[in-house]
Amino acid sequence: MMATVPTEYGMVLAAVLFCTGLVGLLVRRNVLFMLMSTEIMLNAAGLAFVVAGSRWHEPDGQIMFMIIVTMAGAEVAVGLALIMRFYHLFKTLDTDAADTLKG
Amino acid sequence: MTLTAIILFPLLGGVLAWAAGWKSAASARRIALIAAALQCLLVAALALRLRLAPLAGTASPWLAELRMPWIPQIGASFHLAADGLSMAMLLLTAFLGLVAVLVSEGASGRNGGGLHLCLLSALAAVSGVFLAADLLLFFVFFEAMLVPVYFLIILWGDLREDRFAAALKFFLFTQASGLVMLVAMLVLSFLNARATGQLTLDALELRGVPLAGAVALLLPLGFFLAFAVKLPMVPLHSWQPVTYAAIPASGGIILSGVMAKVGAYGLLRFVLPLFPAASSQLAPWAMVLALAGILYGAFAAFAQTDLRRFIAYSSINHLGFVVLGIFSMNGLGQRGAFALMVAHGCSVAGLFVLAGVMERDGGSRDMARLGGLWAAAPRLGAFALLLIMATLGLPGLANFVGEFLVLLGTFQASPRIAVLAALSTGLSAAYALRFMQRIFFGPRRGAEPAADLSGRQAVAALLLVASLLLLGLFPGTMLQAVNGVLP
Amino acid sequence: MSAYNVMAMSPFIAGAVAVVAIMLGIAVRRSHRASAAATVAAFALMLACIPVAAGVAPRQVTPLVVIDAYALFWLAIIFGAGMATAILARDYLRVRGGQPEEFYLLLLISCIGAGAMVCSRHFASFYLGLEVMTIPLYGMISYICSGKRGVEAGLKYLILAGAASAFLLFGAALIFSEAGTLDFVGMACATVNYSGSLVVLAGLAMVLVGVGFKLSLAPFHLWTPDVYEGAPAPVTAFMATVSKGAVLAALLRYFSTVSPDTFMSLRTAFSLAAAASMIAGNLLALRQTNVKRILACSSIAHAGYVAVAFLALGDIAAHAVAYYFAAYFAATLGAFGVITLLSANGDLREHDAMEDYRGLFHTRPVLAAVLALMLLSLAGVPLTAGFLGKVYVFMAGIRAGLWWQTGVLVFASAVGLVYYLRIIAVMTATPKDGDHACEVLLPAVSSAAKGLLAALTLAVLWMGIYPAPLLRIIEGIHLSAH
Amino acid sequence: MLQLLWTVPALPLLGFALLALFGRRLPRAGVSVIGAGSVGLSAVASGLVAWGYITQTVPAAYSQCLWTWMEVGSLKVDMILWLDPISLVMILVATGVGFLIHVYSTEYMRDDADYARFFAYMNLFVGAMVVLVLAGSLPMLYLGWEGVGLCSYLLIGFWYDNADNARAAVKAFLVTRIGDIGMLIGLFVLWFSLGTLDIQPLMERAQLQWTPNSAVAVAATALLLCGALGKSGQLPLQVWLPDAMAGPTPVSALIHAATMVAAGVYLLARTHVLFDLAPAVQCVVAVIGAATLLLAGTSALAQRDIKRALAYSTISQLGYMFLALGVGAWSAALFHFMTHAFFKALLFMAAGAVILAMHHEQDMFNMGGLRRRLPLVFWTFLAGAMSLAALPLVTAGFYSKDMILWSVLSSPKGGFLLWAAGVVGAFLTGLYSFRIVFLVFFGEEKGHASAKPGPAMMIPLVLLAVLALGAGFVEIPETLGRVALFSSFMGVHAAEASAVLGEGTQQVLAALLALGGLAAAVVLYLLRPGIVKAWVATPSGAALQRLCASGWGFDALYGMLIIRPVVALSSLCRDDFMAVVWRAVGICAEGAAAGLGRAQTGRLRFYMAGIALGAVVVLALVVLL
Repeated sequence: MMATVPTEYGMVLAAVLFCTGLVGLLVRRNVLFMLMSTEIMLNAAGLAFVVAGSRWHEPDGQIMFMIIVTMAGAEVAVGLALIMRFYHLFKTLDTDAADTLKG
Repeated sequence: MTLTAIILFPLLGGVLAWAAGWKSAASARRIALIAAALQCLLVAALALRLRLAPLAGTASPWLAELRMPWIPQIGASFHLAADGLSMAMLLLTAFLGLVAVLVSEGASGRNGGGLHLCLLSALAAVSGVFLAADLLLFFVFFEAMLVPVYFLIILWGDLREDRFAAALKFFLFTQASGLVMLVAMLVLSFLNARATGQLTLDALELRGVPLAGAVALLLPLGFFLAFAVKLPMVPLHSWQPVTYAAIPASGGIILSGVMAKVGAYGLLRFVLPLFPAASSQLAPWAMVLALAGILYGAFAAFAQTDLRRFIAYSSINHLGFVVLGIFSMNGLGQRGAFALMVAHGCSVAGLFVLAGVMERDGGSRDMARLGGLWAAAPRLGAFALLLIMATLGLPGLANFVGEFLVLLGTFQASPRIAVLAALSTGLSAAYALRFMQRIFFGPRRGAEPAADLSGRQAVAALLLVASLLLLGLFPGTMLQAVNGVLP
Repeated sequence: MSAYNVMAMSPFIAGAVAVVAIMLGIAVRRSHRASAAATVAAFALMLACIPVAAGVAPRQVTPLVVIDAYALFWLAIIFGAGMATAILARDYLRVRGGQPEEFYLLLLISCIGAGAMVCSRHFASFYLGLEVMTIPLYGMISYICSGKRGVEAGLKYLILAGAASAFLLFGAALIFSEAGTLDFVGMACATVNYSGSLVVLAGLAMVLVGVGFKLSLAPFHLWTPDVYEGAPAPVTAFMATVSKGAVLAALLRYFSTVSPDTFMSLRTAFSLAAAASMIAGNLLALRQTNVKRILACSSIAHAGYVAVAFLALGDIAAHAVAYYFAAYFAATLGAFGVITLLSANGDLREHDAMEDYRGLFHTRPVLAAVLALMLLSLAGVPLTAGFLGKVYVFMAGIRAGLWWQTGVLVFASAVGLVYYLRIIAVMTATPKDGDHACEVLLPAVSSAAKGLLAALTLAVLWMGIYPAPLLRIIEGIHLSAH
Repeated sequence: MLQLLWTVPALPLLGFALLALFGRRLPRAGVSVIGAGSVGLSAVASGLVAWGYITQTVPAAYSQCLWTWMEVGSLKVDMILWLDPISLVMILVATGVGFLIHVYSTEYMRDDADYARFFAYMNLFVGAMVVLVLAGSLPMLYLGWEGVGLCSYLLIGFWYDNADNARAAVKAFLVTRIGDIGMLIGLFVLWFSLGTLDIQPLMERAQLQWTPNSAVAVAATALLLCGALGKSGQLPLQVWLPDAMAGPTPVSALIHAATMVAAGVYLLARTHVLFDLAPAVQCVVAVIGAATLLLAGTSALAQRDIKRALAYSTISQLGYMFLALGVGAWSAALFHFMTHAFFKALLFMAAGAVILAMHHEQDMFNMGGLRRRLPLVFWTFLAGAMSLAALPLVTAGFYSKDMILWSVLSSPKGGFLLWAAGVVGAFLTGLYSFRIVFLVFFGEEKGHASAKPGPAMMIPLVLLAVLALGAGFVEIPETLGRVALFSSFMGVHAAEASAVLGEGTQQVLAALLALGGLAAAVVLYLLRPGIVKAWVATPSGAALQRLCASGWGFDALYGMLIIRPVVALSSLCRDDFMAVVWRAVGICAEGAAAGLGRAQTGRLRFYMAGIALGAVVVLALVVLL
């Protein structure tokens, strides 16, 4: 079924998603949104794998996607825990406020 | 094995002194003194033995050698070897090491054991430098010298100086230029491996590697840079005045008396034999640079009011002559350079002994605040007078032999430079006499130390005076030592 | 699954079993001492399994993993570093209370992840290893969650590492879309065959971004000082060593089959990044007043140095990188070890400000001497491991004709000297009067930590003075055999 | 006897070593014995050697090789002593007069705190001088050469607590050093031209290999001349000698009579073969000698300080010797050197006796009428002054000066103008020597002279007075009955001469001018002192007097031309301007570090932006390249 979608289309979509995530990281200050942006980037990469895999009729792409999702999930789990801690300590979700480490 | 012992023995003595230093600084010093004296005897005995019985096979240029595998993977071997040049330098090292320990400050104050450990390990490293016949081994010792000196400066340096900055500058200049040399060494080895298929860093085996193009010039320049910094040559000298100002006098004896000579030794031992063609190509430039250093050092020394900085610039002045002699590319000049290395080692060590005495008990070393010291310290005055006369190249003292031969050799290579360099000896007389006049003559100003040479210092002074006179009047043995090494 | 495969994988199996066992143990009874001891034992076991695996090496286990001399060498130093971290962490965590036991689980898992990376011959296993190494790191960085610094550092690292992973993955996906395989050899062949393809080039560039982040190559280095400073000292040690080394080792394997002459543009980009890291890292460190930040900056620079060796590619690069990292591991662990031990005292503060080191030569001469030695090794002074590391890098650079990169290396090394010596100078300065407070708080160092520091000191000196035996092992490594 | 030659330099040097090492612990008597005794023994040894030399069956130069100093390839420098008539005369004078001066010093320096140091230096001085004159090779000569320079430095600055003395000492050393450098370069030229530095082979080879006035001959001799000019205080390096009066008076006597200043004359005499091959340089020597003798003669007229006046007279007399050397009459120069050594030592020591009696007063205008107070000193001084003024027939100075003047006139290298300068100088000499005599010993008594000097001072004075008057009879010109002991000893035979004036005529002229000087002095300083005072009061007279008093302003000139630029250059180097480059590197690094540090904002988004930017750059690089 995927074969009907040209590879380029999928790749462009993935790239657009990736850039969305990247821009989100750059413009959002809320740490939650930043976490979500990284998730978008990871998923964009996953999409790219699926598209590439479909081009070669290889299952590898889809396997990679599953690994990515799993790992992203793990990351989000740790990330959310850290964000809770972060909010507890800084009383805000604004990452710009967290610059005790600098220079 | 004796060669290894020459390196390890001072180190062992240093460690023992350091251990003893935990209990009492005086016993640390005693142990260090014994070690330094024994080292002198050891080297002297070896020198005598080698003179009596050179190595059987005449094919080898070495009088004695030791070769063991070290890091075959990069072609480095543990190759120690001694010829006349290195034996002479070893003798100088051991002798000045003894002088340094004799006048060391370690009997009082902050952990004297450590000071002696630093002094003696510096000696060990310098001895290694003079014995190494493998480029990497040479480099290891060359850089390893820095560490004890660095600690000498920061731990026992002059509190009135910014000794951290000085130590840093010293380390930085030497290490940076050393790295350039290291790269040059490795490139040379690589080119040799490409040409002959044999991976080696042995100094002898790397002679005659075919070089062409930019590399033929850049490689010797890389070596030259490191040695020029070590000497130091103008304009790479700016580490030296501050370092000389900050280092404890005993360390200064080793730094100025021996380590500076490593630069000249390196030029003679490596740059000239490894890159004969490029050396003669570079020689005129090096001579001009040396001349610039001679003049710059003389003028700067003339204007100094600080005792230590005076020593520094006068050394720059003298080592310019050494470089001049080396790059005159003839036997006369190079032998002169060698003689001057030894002589300057003794005379500058004497100046550091002098500085140590002057600064004892917080004495001032600002010449503007000193004067008429002769009345209070005639022995010191006489000692200083002799050193000053050696500095200005009075015949009969060791420095003259060197300067005379250097100028003679330079005259052969380039009369114009020789004339200018000879004229500069007028300047060296000017600054030397000014030094004498400001410190020892004229009315007293009140900042002078009250004490004359103490027992140990007097012994050290006598040793130096005797060596300057002996080498000045009977330089034959010294000059013969390098027959066969220099053209 | 043949017995040989089991033997080949035995270090991992041992590690995995140990993780489960320790987790169960914690569930039964919490004991910091027991967990730490079990972890050290686990690392010892894993190290002991390496000769077992070496007996069957080289061996490819599934398309994902290969166990060969190269991998085993890296496994050894990674597990060694993990063991050192565990020993240090025990002293560090002991005084801080809380629930320190799980830290060791994270550490073990992270090490297994790193190990998986160096053994990987397939992108899937590489990525899996990378994430298994990285995710526990988030937890380790923020393990001391009572302070702002740890959490801030952890969160910064998490977000940025996530983004970097995304770059890496997207790049891999682009290459995959042209190559059709995720096998390293296949990918490498494809990248050579399609070297004109923009998609492949873009993919490689994005991989470079991801890897650059992990290696903290400039300009992807900005996070490094912050995170290194915020993390507990043993974790910083771990990050500076294992997470860098493993990534570079894996990358080297990936490029092992690629001739250095292809991808000139990529090489140029990587060279520029290396040069920028060397310069930026060293310059940044000049003005720092925090020892951990200084070491962070120095790790940026060291990444640059080793990148020069990496650029030589092939066996030369493998040997240079392996030796360099062995030396760098020892020195870095030693340096952070001293910081850790100094921080392991009652005031629960990280002793990482320059002022904390004033007069250390007088108050703690041995610790100061060890730190000085490690710093000199990092600076590449002869008779220490770091010197020969540098020689190796130079040799690699020279053999590969990387002239200007070598030139920058020389220059940067010289600059680097400044800040190492500054720390040493501060340690020798006379302590200010009235600084008795710090003497009261001087930590009691556990004998394990003492032994560790002694071992590291010996290792640094041994590798600097007589490295031939180690080099024999390293020269036995051949990357391109498969 | 000749084998004793080595003891001649060795004895004073041994004395020096003993005094330097143990002098402070010895009693004064011991110091005197060692100090004067070593030189005395050396004088005895010289006498024995001279005896041995003269009684040789075949008169031949004698050489004694002590050891090889330096040997590099074909360069072989020996420590070799060379005895021939020239060096024999020199060692006799140096040790003999030196011994008298030492004896004199035992009393003169009696009360000085640094008695031992004084004698140590003096011994070294004599030793170095003997090494200089006995040297068989030029480097060894240079060793002695610099040795006397060192001793002059030490002795001029003997009373070091006065900064002026130390300054004069430094000046003496530096000015002569400038000449020495020329000489050193001359050695290089000789070595590369002739391949040896031993003096005798050098002469032989030069005669074979050099063509007269060839470039190398001119260069080598001109450079040697530099050294001689410096040591002998000739134009333009004469400036140090008047200032050298800062030392104790016996030192001045030693410098002016027996040692230091003779070195230049000796060098030129010793290498006269080379100079004969470079007539152009000889001409320069003669002109310099003439100019110096006039310049110094006029300067001597304007001095107030008795020792300065004598110093200028030394410069002037050395000018005569150079004049003689310039015309090739080196034996005449040596003869004059010998007589000059006697009368100048005498004059200085007598002046010293005066100074001591006047409590270290040196200004002649504060003296006067001492004839009665110090009769013996007066008579000896008068003998010296007469000899200096070359009063005809009865003084040694007459015969030696006459020999010079006749050589100048008769030699083809000389000429009437040079001779005229010489006789004008003779007039000046008469004038200034008796000016001193009249100012010091005649007129009204000023100040208070203390007790008379003792025998240790007086015996040398008397001995020297006898020599100053009588030593000339060893060489009497033909017109007066021909005695040629000196020149025949030197191995020089009078050549047939032709001149515009006959020998007798020129003798009469010269004698008349010397007497004229005496007469003028009688008028100006004894009978009508008002004339000079009135003339000095006029502006032009005052200016001229100032000019003469300052030695024709050479100090100021050199201060402007040499010292100021050197000091300016050195103060430029003082703060090591080359280090600025490195400081700039440091500042650049710091600046770059600060700039990079600004990127460490601590903000997550900023870091992400860095990564994104880096990614864009890398992508652009990879894709575009």
